[in-house]
Amino acid sequence: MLTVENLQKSFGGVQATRDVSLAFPAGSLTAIIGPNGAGKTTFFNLISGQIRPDAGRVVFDGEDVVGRSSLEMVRRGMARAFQVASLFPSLTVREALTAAVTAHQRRSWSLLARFPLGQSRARVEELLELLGLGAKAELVSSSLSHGDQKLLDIGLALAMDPKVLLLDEPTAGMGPDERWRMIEKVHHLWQAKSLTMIFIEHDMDIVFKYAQAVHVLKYGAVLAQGTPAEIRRNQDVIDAYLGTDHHLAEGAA
Amino acid sequence: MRAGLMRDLGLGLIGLVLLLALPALFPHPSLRDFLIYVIAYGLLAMSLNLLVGLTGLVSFGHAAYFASGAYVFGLLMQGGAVSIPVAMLAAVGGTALLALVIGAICVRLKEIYFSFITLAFQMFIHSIILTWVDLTGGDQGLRGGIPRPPFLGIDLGDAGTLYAFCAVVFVACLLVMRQVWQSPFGYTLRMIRDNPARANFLGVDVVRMKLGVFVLAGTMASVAGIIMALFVSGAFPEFGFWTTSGEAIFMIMLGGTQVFLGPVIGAFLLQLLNHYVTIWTHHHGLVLGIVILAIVLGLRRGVADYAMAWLADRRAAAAPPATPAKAAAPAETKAAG
Amino acid sequence: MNLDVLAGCVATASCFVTQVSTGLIVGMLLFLVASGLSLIFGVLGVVNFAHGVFYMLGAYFAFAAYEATGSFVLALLAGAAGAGLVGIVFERFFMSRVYGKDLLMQLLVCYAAILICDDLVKIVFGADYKLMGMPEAFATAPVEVLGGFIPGYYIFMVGMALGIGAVLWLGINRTRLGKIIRALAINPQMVGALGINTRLLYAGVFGMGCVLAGTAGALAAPVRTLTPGMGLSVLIESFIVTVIGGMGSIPGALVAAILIGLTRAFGAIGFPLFTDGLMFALMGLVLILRPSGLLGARTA
Amino acid sequence: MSNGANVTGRRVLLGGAAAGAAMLAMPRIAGAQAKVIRVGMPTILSGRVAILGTSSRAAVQYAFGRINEAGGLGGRTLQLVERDSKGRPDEAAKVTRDLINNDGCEIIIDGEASSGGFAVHEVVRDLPVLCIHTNSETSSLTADPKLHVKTAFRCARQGIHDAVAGGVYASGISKQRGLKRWMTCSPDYAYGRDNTAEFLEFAKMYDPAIEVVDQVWPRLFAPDYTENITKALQVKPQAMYSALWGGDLVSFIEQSNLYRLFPNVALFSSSLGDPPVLTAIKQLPAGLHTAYRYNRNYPEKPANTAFADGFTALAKHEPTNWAWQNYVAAQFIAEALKRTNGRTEGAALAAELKGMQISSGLAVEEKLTLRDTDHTLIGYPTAWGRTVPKAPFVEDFAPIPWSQILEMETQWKKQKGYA
Amino acid sequence: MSAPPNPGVPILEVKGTDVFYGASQILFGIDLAVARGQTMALLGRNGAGKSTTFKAIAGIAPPRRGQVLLSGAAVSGKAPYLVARAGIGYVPEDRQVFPEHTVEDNLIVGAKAGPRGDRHWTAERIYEVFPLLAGMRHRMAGRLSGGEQQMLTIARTLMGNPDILLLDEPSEGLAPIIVRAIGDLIRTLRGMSVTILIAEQNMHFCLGVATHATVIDKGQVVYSAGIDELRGNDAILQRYLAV
Repeated sequence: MLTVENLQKSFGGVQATRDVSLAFPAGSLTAIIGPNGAGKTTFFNLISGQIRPDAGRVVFDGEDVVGRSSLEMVRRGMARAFQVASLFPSLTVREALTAAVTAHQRRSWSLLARFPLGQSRARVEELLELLGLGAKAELVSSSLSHGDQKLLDIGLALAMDPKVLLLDEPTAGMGPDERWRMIEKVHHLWQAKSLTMIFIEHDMDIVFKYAQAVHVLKYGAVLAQGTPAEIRRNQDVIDAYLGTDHHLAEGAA
Repeated sequence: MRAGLMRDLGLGLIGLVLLLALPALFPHPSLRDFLIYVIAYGLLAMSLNLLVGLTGLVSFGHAAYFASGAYVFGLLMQGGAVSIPVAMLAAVGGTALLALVIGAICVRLKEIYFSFITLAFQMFIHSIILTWVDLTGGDQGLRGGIPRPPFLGIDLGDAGTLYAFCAVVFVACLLVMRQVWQSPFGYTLRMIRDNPARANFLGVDVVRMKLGVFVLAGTMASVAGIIMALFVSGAFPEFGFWTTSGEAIFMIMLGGTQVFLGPVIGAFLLQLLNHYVTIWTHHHGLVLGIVILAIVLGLRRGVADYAMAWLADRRAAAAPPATPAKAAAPAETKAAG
Repeated sequence: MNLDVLAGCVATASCFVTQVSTGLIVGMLLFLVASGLSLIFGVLGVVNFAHGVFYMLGAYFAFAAYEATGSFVLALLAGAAGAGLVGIVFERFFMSRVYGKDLLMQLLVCYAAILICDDLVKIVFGADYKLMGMPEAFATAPVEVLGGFIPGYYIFMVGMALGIGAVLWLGINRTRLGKIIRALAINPQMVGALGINTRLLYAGVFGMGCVLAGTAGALAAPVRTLTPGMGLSVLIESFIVTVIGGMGSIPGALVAAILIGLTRAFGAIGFPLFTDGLMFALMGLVLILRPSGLLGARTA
Repeated sequence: MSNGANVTGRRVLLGGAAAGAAMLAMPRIAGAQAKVIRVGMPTILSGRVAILGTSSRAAVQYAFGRINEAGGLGGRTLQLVERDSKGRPDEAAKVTRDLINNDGCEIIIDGEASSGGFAVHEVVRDLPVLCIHTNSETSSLTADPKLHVKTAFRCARQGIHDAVAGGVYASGISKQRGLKRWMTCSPDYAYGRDNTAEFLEFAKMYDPAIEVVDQVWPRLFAPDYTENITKALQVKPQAMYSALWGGDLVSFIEQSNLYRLFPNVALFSSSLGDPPVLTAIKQLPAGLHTAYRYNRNYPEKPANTAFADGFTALAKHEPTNWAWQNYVAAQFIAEALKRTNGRTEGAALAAELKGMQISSGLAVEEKLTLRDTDHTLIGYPTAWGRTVPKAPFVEDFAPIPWSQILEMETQWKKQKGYA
Repeated sequence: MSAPPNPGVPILEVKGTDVFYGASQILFGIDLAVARGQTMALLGRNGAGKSTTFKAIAGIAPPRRGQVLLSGAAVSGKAPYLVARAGIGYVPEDRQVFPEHTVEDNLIVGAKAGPRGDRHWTAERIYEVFPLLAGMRHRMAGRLSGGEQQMLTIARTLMGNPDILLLDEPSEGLAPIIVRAIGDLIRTLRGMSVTILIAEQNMHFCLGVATHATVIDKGQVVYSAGIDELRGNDAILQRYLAV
């Protein structure tokens, strides 16, 4: 579904991404881990068209998409959710989802019709149910709880009917219980929509439990890639990231 | 939503009837003059609020399109070749073109830089009006009055007819803007206002949408300019000066940016204030300044927004603790903890 | 357009010297006003649309002090200090209440300040034209440099402005207070957590910005007419300077002010009909090509 | 401070209950027999040119006060209601309508500058009360028959008269002193450009040797003129004409002084001879040429001196150019009312004012005339004089004969297609 | 460190503190005491109220009820900068260095005399204790790695000669190997008898550096003891810290 080849990017002389080549098969669930400043979010920005790589190829759905704008990437089916939920604070949950669906249906320019459009309704109901936000549909986005905000952020991305969904730290800033509930939900969405999903995550318990594959970045380069079990045993990863005293390295989860 | 449309049309009709009835009930020319002023500046403020309140684009240069409407219309009428409706259409169309060209450059900039460049273009247009004396009459404006030849049996030379015409145009423009406000287009603009980057990631072409509303707001402002030109029978460079933009901004802040009719309320209040303050004192700057401070620092938002928030609070207080309050708590906990 | 004349002027020492000095004279007062505007924006993140008021107040305070004492030094001090004090009061009681609110709120508070101050000046000093008068010390013939002429007062004025600019630059980059102020611009909460009174600092920086504008007004008082509302045209020009130089950048303000000054000085020679248009065109161009200005750090 | 503010019983306000408070005024006591005749004045009372409005207002107040003290007009008194237009023409139009429709003003003294004057002119076309423009110098306002309004008059200097007078005077000096190389420095707006072009036209007509070597156009209300002054240093003209006025002119002169410009360049200024400008300049160079704007010693008549003293007592400063124009307008209005026996209809007053002559201390000879053909003032002082550093600041007024001015004006009108 | 006025009194005491954000109450009568020389860990899940407790102490979220005492004197109700001057060195989460200042300038901005006029932390002394920073003194702070920035923020606050150091989530978002280096640093400071209060979610990190621990949950203190005692208390660890 998505492959990147020899991706390069530097900002003012600092190499943020060095020669990254990775593959994400259709329907896979992949985690990207790495220490802070490893270039994980930059990697998302590069493949979603927000910034243009200096060199390299991004092949999405069989086509080289380097240099395409983020707008075009969304329209081709690559959606993303953000580390800090990126919402429309003054819109209600329903309004936000409806507006997103309307945008996806290319009806944003409808000046003569009234909002909401009839053809968006079924899709919005479906999304509300999928997210479990039905009871909170009329609440203003900014008044949602942190978890629900993250969920709505993902819901907005899902409204794009994406082929590939990028999630930047879906459990960031949550307590342990909430984290598990969240990742369960994400996992459920992945199964229900048979998406290709890529997520950045710091919580190794979650990564090792849910990801099918794990890619480790360090200083903008790929340090390791493999199954969770392989990564857990990888000495490079332990040295650079996990550390020997990490309880996970000892297999206690 | 058919129902919403019908309701708005109905309310528009009632508003129009009221506007037409007022001068008939109180047949005094100064009331009519006053209302035409409110109509022209209210329309200008409403059109600006499409940018400020709906899209989050703070334009400092909106008066440029007000002036463009007035001048194009006035010049065409003084040329004597076309009728009033044709000149109006041409003025609106010409202004749309102008807004398209300027907007194409401006909407790419963000926040304060957008404000500055709109201001710069306005100063540029103002200086063109001042220096192109042969066409515009320079600082003295379009001299000699704007003829108002009758068309379709309507004689705008008659003050009552002129007022009725302005009221009809006003209500029609309000209905157009209401439709924009309630359309999918309008809701997409709200997305852009709240979070343009996110809107972009949801497949919204932010730059083109902004340009679209910029042109729309420009055309609506030009209608306001035409009304003003018809009324004062002239066009003046001050129409395109930054102070006119500043007044429009003050009107929307005074009335409120989030309630649809807020800017009209603001225009009404400001005209009322101006009217009485200039009568009772020659230190109207002092008085107006103090009023502005009282509103900005006291209410902290426009009166219509304030009233809406107050009503919402009362309703919330009357009802048993609603879900939003409960839902808000964890969010704040997180933000804080 | 008259490029031959322009080329001729650049090639002649006397014309070149006079016009370069003209550029500095025009530019340096603008720089003082614009650097205050930039300082306030850079540290407090607000645009002081009322900045012209402090220029006006500086001029009127200087005028009043000069009338009362006949001392030019006292007049300068009164202009600078008076504008600074009013600035601090304005910041504490009004501006500080709209920090972090939307731009329009700040705009309106400033608009109110302009209306009120213009009216107060009219009430106190009258609507007629005032001029402070040239101090005796400067009532000399212009100095001749390579055949060009530069009035003594303008040499003093440019020197003052450059000196103030240098002190400002050193103060911000070399002193601990300057480092704290730069930190305040980036992260005020953190600065507060380190035991520094940020509110006092905000008021101080705002006041400092107003002192710069007031100094410019006081320096202008002997050669420019004082009227209520005189701040407006200076405000617009210093805005252009700030935008070209980069909002928040004081070196940017210097570069842009000199650029504008020279554009006007040589524009008057080469493009006499389009000198003002050149200024707007320059600003438009900068906004389109580099919205954060020539030396601005923040990206648009 | 505000006279119009203290009127009692002037208006009653009703908040409209329906569409959010409607504004409404009780019909005034109209008609010819009201005790007070109210005269409305839209003018500029705020901003950079507030002195225009304050001195215009003071002049009318002074004139009305004297008339009322002397028993009024057949028992009726005159009352001024002034309103600030803030220098905005649309606002001028609005307050004018309001003064007529709402405040019961039956006569308008238009104290606006040119742009506002045209706006008020159009209002008067709609609402035909008597209107006297007192501050607009733009010739076309009354000279262009297309703009003619039956009830509108101008009681102010006119640009074309000034231009002829200036041309006659300047050419005399230029011939005598051999001033061939001229430069101009005027504000970049319609008045500045028209005024300068007209001056040059007549100066060159009378002295064809005059050559304009350069023209600079600083912005109106520019704070600084240094680049224009140093440009003059490069161009080295023998003479300079400037249509700068008010505070701009004060700045320009003082800044030029720093460069010692005027010992080498003969300045001809259209507006320097106005007392507030002359008194504001701290170092007024001697020998600058200026058109008469106002002077307590010229015309040398007791009535003029009395006006100067009376005005100064009220306004706390010397009369301005705007002051005498408004004072004269008030006198014309009083005379017309006398002749109509207090009838205030625009047409009736206009019929009297057409061609009216009054004796005045401001007349260069005996009488001032409101010419019937184009409703404009003639016979006022059009002299030029030279500055001296101390009061009275301008001396040696050289009058330019009105016959010469009128002859040239007629030619100019033909050329413009006005006659 | 010069001795505080009343050696018997804890350096920091939080007494019955309630904190509200708007209408919602976050802290319910928090009681906390840190004695001189202790390294106290404030443990709890996300949202338990750790950061809010810190903000209450630092004066950023003033308590509606209760008191914060520093060496027996109330500091609650004072503005944050006055609290800092009284001797509380608050290091907020997220490593808030001044990115466009050099390392040394960051330290200079933080420099101030302690509450009793003492200035025993100088830049030179900092470089001795933080040798990593010494080599970077002219580097822009924004160019440092996350771990280096965390060290700089601690050093910067030490430059203010506080009586007690408050570290909010010093390990958050750092790679495990960097976390260990931060732990070493805290142990070094402990060895210099600097009093420290650390808020952490990372139990393992705290168990390694703290001498005492207080556990809070839902805005209330639920447990307080020496660190070894906590280590042995599986019930508490399971129930409140989800280990």
